[in-house]
Amino acid sequence: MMQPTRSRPRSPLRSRPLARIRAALALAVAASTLAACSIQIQSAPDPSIPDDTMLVAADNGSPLFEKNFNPFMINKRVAAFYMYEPLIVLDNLNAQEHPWLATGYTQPDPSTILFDIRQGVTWSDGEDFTAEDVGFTFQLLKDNPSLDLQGIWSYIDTFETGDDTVTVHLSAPDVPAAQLIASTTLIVPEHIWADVEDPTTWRNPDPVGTGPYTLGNFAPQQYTVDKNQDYWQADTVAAEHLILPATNTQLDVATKGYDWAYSFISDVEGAWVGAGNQNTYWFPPGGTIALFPNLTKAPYNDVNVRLGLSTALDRAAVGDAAAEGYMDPAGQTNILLPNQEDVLNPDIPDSGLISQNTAKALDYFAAAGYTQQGGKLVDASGAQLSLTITTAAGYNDWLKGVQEVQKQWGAVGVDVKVESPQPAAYTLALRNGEYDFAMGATGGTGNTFRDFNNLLSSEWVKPVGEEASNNFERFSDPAVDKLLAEFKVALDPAVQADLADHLQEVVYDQIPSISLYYGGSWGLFSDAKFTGWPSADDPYASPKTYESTPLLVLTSLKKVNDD
Amino acid sequence: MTPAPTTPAPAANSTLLEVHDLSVHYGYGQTATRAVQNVSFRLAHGEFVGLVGESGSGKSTLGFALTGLSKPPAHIEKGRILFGGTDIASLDAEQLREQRHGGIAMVLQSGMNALNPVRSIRNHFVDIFRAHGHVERSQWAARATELICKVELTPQVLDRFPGELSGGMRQRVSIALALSLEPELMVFDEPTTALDVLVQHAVMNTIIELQKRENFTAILISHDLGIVLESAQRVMVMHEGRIVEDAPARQILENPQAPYTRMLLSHYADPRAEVVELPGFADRQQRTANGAARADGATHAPTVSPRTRRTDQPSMIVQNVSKVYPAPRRGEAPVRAVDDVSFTLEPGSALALVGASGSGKSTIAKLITAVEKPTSGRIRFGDLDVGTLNRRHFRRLHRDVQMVFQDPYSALNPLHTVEYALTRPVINFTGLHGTEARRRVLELLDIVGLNPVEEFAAKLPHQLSGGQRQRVVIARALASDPQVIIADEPVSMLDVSLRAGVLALLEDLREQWGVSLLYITHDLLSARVVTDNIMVLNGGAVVERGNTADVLRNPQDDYTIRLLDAIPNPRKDVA
Amino acid sequence: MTSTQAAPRGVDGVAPAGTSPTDAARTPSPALKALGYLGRKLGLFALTLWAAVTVNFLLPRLMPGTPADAALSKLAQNGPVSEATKAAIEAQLGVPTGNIASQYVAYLHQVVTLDFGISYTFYPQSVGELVSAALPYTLVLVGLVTVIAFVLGTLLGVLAAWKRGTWLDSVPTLVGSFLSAFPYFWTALLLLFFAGYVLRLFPTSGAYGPTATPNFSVEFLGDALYHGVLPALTILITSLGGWILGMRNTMISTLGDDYVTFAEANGLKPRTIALRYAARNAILPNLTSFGLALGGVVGGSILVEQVFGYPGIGYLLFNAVVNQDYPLMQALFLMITVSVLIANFLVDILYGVLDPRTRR
Amino acid sequence: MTTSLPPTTAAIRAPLSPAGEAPSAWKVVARVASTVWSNGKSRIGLTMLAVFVLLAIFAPLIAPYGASETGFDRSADASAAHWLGTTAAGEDVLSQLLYGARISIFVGLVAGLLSTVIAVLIGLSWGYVRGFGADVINFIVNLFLVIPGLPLMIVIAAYLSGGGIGMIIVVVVVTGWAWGARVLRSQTQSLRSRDFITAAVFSGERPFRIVFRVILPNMTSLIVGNFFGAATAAILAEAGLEFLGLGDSTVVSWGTMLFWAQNSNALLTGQWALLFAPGLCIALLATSLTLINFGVDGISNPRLREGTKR
Repeated sequence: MMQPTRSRPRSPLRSRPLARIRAALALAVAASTLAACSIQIQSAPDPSIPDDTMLVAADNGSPLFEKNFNPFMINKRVAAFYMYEPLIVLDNLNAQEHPWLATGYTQPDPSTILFDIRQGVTWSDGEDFTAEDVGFTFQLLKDNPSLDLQGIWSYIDTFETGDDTVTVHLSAPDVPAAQLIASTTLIVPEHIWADVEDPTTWRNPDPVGTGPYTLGNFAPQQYTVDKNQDYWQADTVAAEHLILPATNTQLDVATKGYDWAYSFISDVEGAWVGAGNQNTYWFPPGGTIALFPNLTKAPYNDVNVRLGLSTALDRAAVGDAAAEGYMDPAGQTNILLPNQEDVLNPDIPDSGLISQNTAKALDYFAAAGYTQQGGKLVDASGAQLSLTITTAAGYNDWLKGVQEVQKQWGAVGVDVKVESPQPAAYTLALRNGEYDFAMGATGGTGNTFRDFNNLLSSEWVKPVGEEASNNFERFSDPAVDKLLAEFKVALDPAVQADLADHLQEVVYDQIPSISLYYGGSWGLFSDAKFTGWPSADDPYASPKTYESTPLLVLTSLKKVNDD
Repeated sequence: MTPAPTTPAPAANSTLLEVHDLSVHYGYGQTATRAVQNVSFRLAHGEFVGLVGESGSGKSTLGFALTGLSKPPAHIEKGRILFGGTDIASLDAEQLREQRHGGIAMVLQSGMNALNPVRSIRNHFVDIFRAHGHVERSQWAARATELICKVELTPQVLDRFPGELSGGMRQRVSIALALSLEPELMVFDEPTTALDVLVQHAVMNTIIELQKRENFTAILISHDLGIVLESAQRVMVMHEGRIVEDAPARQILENPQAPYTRMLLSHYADPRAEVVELPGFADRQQRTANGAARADGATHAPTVSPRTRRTDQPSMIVQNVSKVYPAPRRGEAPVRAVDDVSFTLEPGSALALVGASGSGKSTIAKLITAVEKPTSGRIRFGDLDVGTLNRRHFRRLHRDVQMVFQDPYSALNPLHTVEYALTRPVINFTGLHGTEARRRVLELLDIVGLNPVEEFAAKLPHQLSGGQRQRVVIARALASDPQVIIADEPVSMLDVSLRAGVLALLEDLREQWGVSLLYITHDLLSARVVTDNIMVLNGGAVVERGNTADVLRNPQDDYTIRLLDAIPNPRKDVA
Repeated sequence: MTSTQAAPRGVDGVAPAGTSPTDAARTPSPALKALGYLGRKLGLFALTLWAAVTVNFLLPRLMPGTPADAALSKLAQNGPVSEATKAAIEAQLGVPTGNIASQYVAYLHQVVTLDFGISYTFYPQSVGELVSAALPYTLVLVGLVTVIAFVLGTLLGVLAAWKRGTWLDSVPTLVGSFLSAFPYFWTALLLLFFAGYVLRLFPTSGAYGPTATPNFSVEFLGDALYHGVLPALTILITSLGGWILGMRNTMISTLGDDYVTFAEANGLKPRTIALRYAARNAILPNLTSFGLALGGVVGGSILVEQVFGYPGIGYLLFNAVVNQDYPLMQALFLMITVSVLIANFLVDILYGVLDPRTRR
Repeated sequence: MTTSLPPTTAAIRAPLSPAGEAPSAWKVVARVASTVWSNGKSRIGLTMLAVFVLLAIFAPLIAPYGASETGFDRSADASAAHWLGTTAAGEDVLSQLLYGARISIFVGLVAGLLSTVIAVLIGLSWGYVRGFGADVINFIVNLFLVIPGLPLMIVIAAYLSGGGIGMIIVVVVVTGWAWGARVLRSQTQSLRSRDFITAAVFSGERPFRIVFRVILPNMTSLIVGNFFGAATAAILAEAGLEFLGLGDSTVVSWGTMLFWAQNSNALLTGQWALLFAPGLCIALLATSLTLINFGVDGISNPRLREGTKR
């Protein structure tokens, strides 16, 4: 029935490939014609949501919400930040402190902090807020270390409470600690928490706080918070209700008329602004994305190699690749520009930005004993300079950036490999110092001292194979440690500024980390219902929707049609 | 028993079926296989007609055409099939379906698979009743029982599933099902071929009885002239798609016209007869007396093997061997396939192992080739303890003990040439390589009479006839120059005309090479012609043994007698 | 053909008397039969189960990094984390301690007591809470669709085989094999985009309306159904083809079997032949794959649930894996494996019921 | 088995190759090929596959730009310069599509091949050996059958992540061989009961040779079928893993294209060719293999051949 003529099966391959290719292209064209009619998604807010209600992409269930408002837990609902307040709110963007539950604090000496507790604040259940509550909260964290996520008790020795003051004695002189303690500790009411069986597992289903909002309806896929009518600055709070859905895909954000979201959207002009609904956006720098060299490994411990690599980079291109051109290249100073301009060391050439200069880079490499041969950068023994960059799978902007770096360094003859393990594995490698170069974020804590201390202090340094919690590159320099020690106890702003200048020079000259570009804070806003969002013109707060800075935003908004 | 001497039914002279110049082809155009060519015949009411032919004669194709069951690529090229005046081919699917009640029914040869494994027998009947509505719903049970009893089965069978029934029972069921259509014409296509001797006999009797009682017209398609002559009043002999002879049974028997018919007839003989003549054979006794001439052109061979070294070689000694298989299903007794059997196979001798299926004869073959291990008893071959031989020593045993299989179609790897099939054992056993190996292979082919050897060496199994395949199988068995050959039903799958040749070959081997032969069969006739001694097995135990001729001529055990009676033999009543 | 096969049958029942005793021997008490059948199955079941349980224990531990690292990596995205933080997290999560052996013992104890403790990712929720929350959605959605796909596909397959060579054959088979070649998530995305966002016919995420809380009111069920449409459609589209082809091919084979020819010879109605004879026998082999599919249901279809943000087991599992959530992962894996085993087990039993041959 | 046959069974024994053809695994393959080619559906499939393979091979010639060549304006709609528009990173979609074919086809074929090889090795020996050995294999295979595929893939992928394409292949193979092994085993078992296998034993053949020289060639069609099946599965699995970001997102394959498309919300930026085209290609490639298998089925089961209608 079938004659096996051995040639026939192969015939399609033989018969004029070109024809086949044309056929294929035709197919591609067909697809493209389909594609040509591109579709502009339009935002269509849900009409059932009234004007005084804000739709916020702040909290993500995975995929469902669990009713957990314990402010000391990792998996708490984000709205807990809108219900519980710290003593001061620190805007990490431009390192400004805002007095909050404390009207202010003084530091008579580097190891003592005196908080003046705000009067006339009440808990959402009507009880008065007192210094006792603050004291209770401190004690709570002391008694339950697992709740002390920021580890304030690694600084605190003792504390005592007055009628309207709380005095904290540190275990060692540490000026910046005050800010950390004050800004990261959310105060909880003693009269409720005192009776809690086990605070470490308590999910605090009916939160009572001092914050601008109280819990409204809670459903597994969405919950609302309602304005706290007797909030201590109720008049500043415009939005009566906030709606927080559990899933906020970018499509949702763009199509469902969100008022406030914190997420990166590619082609934001087209996709977000273009979607209408008076959408605006502000992407200020929230930290510095940098490459950490492993300073325990040769040749990366050779500053000339680092300088060479750093000078060989076109940071703008890297930033573009990573953040699709929305983020600026970062200066080699470990401070965020423009927000922290006042901290910037004026002596550093064009505000620390190192521009690509291959010739110069090659000089540096030469100084380190590497010369270009046949497009390869080789040492005396003729071995090519080759390194692996470790980044985390799923951090796609990083990955894109790394690929760009790979290209550029490849161009000067460095052999670059890229590894992207799962986040957990990445973190482990980073902390254990088991990498050549690793992507990472530095700075952006809002505290100049901590920004530099985390990056440079030898206090963090652990031998390779042991987990370091900061200074992953394992930078260690007595001189620098001395500077940091002075900074730590410096009360005088002038002194602090001077020290900051020195530290910036260290970063600029010794390249403990190769700054690439600024990690963005991706603020998406809609002016349809509320105005007064933070913006380049009025950068009064970070656009983040989590942690305490949203308090600044929520208390600054204005309703559009006030009726 | 006699071919229905009773006068045919009154309506006999009126034509029921008329086939006119019928041709059935597979495929179209030049490449088409012309299975049936220009066949014409008439069938009167109540006739019982046999349709005989060997494989590929087109008899089954004709059967399928008559019943309107031809499937692509088979199709009626030309000619008419008039059943009760209407042309089968002219009917559309539905009419055809309807006419099957009271029309033409067919019983397939593969009765084993003709029943739906997941439907109870009762449902098979119900399906038919429902399809034609010729039986009152209230009568269904009764009618089914009646029919099942007609084919001599118990009513319990109705609630069984096909898988629970033996082959014979299944074939009876399908006959009953066909009957339930109250057909005027029944076409039996090899109804008993797949069955065991005794069963064949029983089922045939049933069919004959039924035909007399129900008085339907019947066509019996079979390759076995014996069976047909026993049952049919009229016989059509088919050869290469044509009907070469169409005559009353008695006439076919007494003076066959067509040479082909004569040839077929010549292959029938009564193993009980004083003298058994088969083409290419003289009766053993006579031959051993005076090495009589043989017609198949094989060399004259003295009875005593020239290769005397054989005589002092070891015998295959089987002592009180039993083989028990674990119960096939829980809660049943284990199966005693072989029960305390002892015998010795002398060098150069030929022993027949006869018995119906399940008598344990094939199990014995497995045991002495070490494929299975005996449960008890010993099997020794020279210094080899076959009973406990492990796989690694198989080569040592198989060098001397080889096997000829029943089914030449499955015994050869369809993908390997004859040469390859023969070269392997030559290499493995004789250590010859390259050209020597090839020379040996051709030599083997010559021995089994496959000439020209080069041509056959290059062929693939599917390019060979059944007989040729079996010769290759035998050649392969000879490759190791073995001492013992076990032949398990070596001819049962071959057309009658081919059997004698293969048997003669086996005979030669014994005489020329002094190979001793264990001949396993249910066919007493062939046993009679190739073996000196015989063992009759029943239920795993030996019921009778002795000189082949003696045992067959005056059997003692009634099982042996039943076996003998079961042999279809047209001449019986003539003699 | 060989006598050993025929051995238990003995000689054919020539006389009615001859048949009955052998038959009696052939059919022992049904109870006994069933028992033996179950016994063998259960044995293998237990063994495989143990092995699966152990594999489930080992798999997650093969993955580099600890749950704490996973949690940290998330925090690290929002600025640096202090030493204390890690300590606190580990304290909160109760990251496993002790050597593998002791962990294994503890794990086995968990398995026996079916208490898998607290999830790492969703601390302080217990694994039990999470699973019981997610299970119903997956079961209903994926389970229902799988059954529908099987039934529909099988019917189409029967039709295709019966109408061999007509458009009823070519269309379902070709379209089917094309659709079944679609990547799950891709189909999901397209449906999501067009039906969800462009045409706005169906909700784009979740298992029910945002404000609803699960209950058994008609509104809620309707709502849930509405939300299930797109995911269901995805699974249906991509899995239908397989069933069609499977059934078509097996049925084409059975159509060639002798009992079908004989049924024709007996003039049975085409319907009867197609369904009671050809299809009835053809469906048996497909049951096995159906069993595996059914078992797989519990695994949810990760990709689909991922795309539709559907709060089912698949979504949970994916989170568990990327967050190194040992307890959750183990519980889910165990659940999935066991359900596959059980499904197979049940199908085997069903097989025994549907196919008399296996009863022997 | 008996002396005359009904048409259907006749078809089975009908010679597949013309007279005089010498038998060898290769000839068998050739026979398989021609049988497959004789089937309309699989002819379409083979042609489609050929097209894809050619596109992959000649991608550098055909593709207008480099696969990861950036610098074009981002998320652009289809235009004369970029028939399918550009990605959010400013790469040319059409070029990526063409280069992507390489990975998908490579993974498909290699993974398909490897898992088939394993399936054959295990399936055949499993089918041939008896007693304890068989039980052990049986147990292992069952285990692999019940452990859910995708979750297992994800875990292994997470474990091996950074391994790139090789890793994906490993994952697919590890999770993909068991079915094939099961099928081939049952076929082996039915073959081993055939006389010519026993005959081989009598010819003094060693078990290894019996399994791989006598049994294996008789299962060519099944094996080929299994290969295409496995390849299809592999292609889809690769896409799935890449899409979940568990693969190597730095290489350009259809899977990663979809991953980036989803990641940069091609749907949102309105140019969904980026999402549509790779998916369609995956579907078409997988379909081509499925279609080919229509023909392959025809060999292992003559009743499935086209033309042999009822």
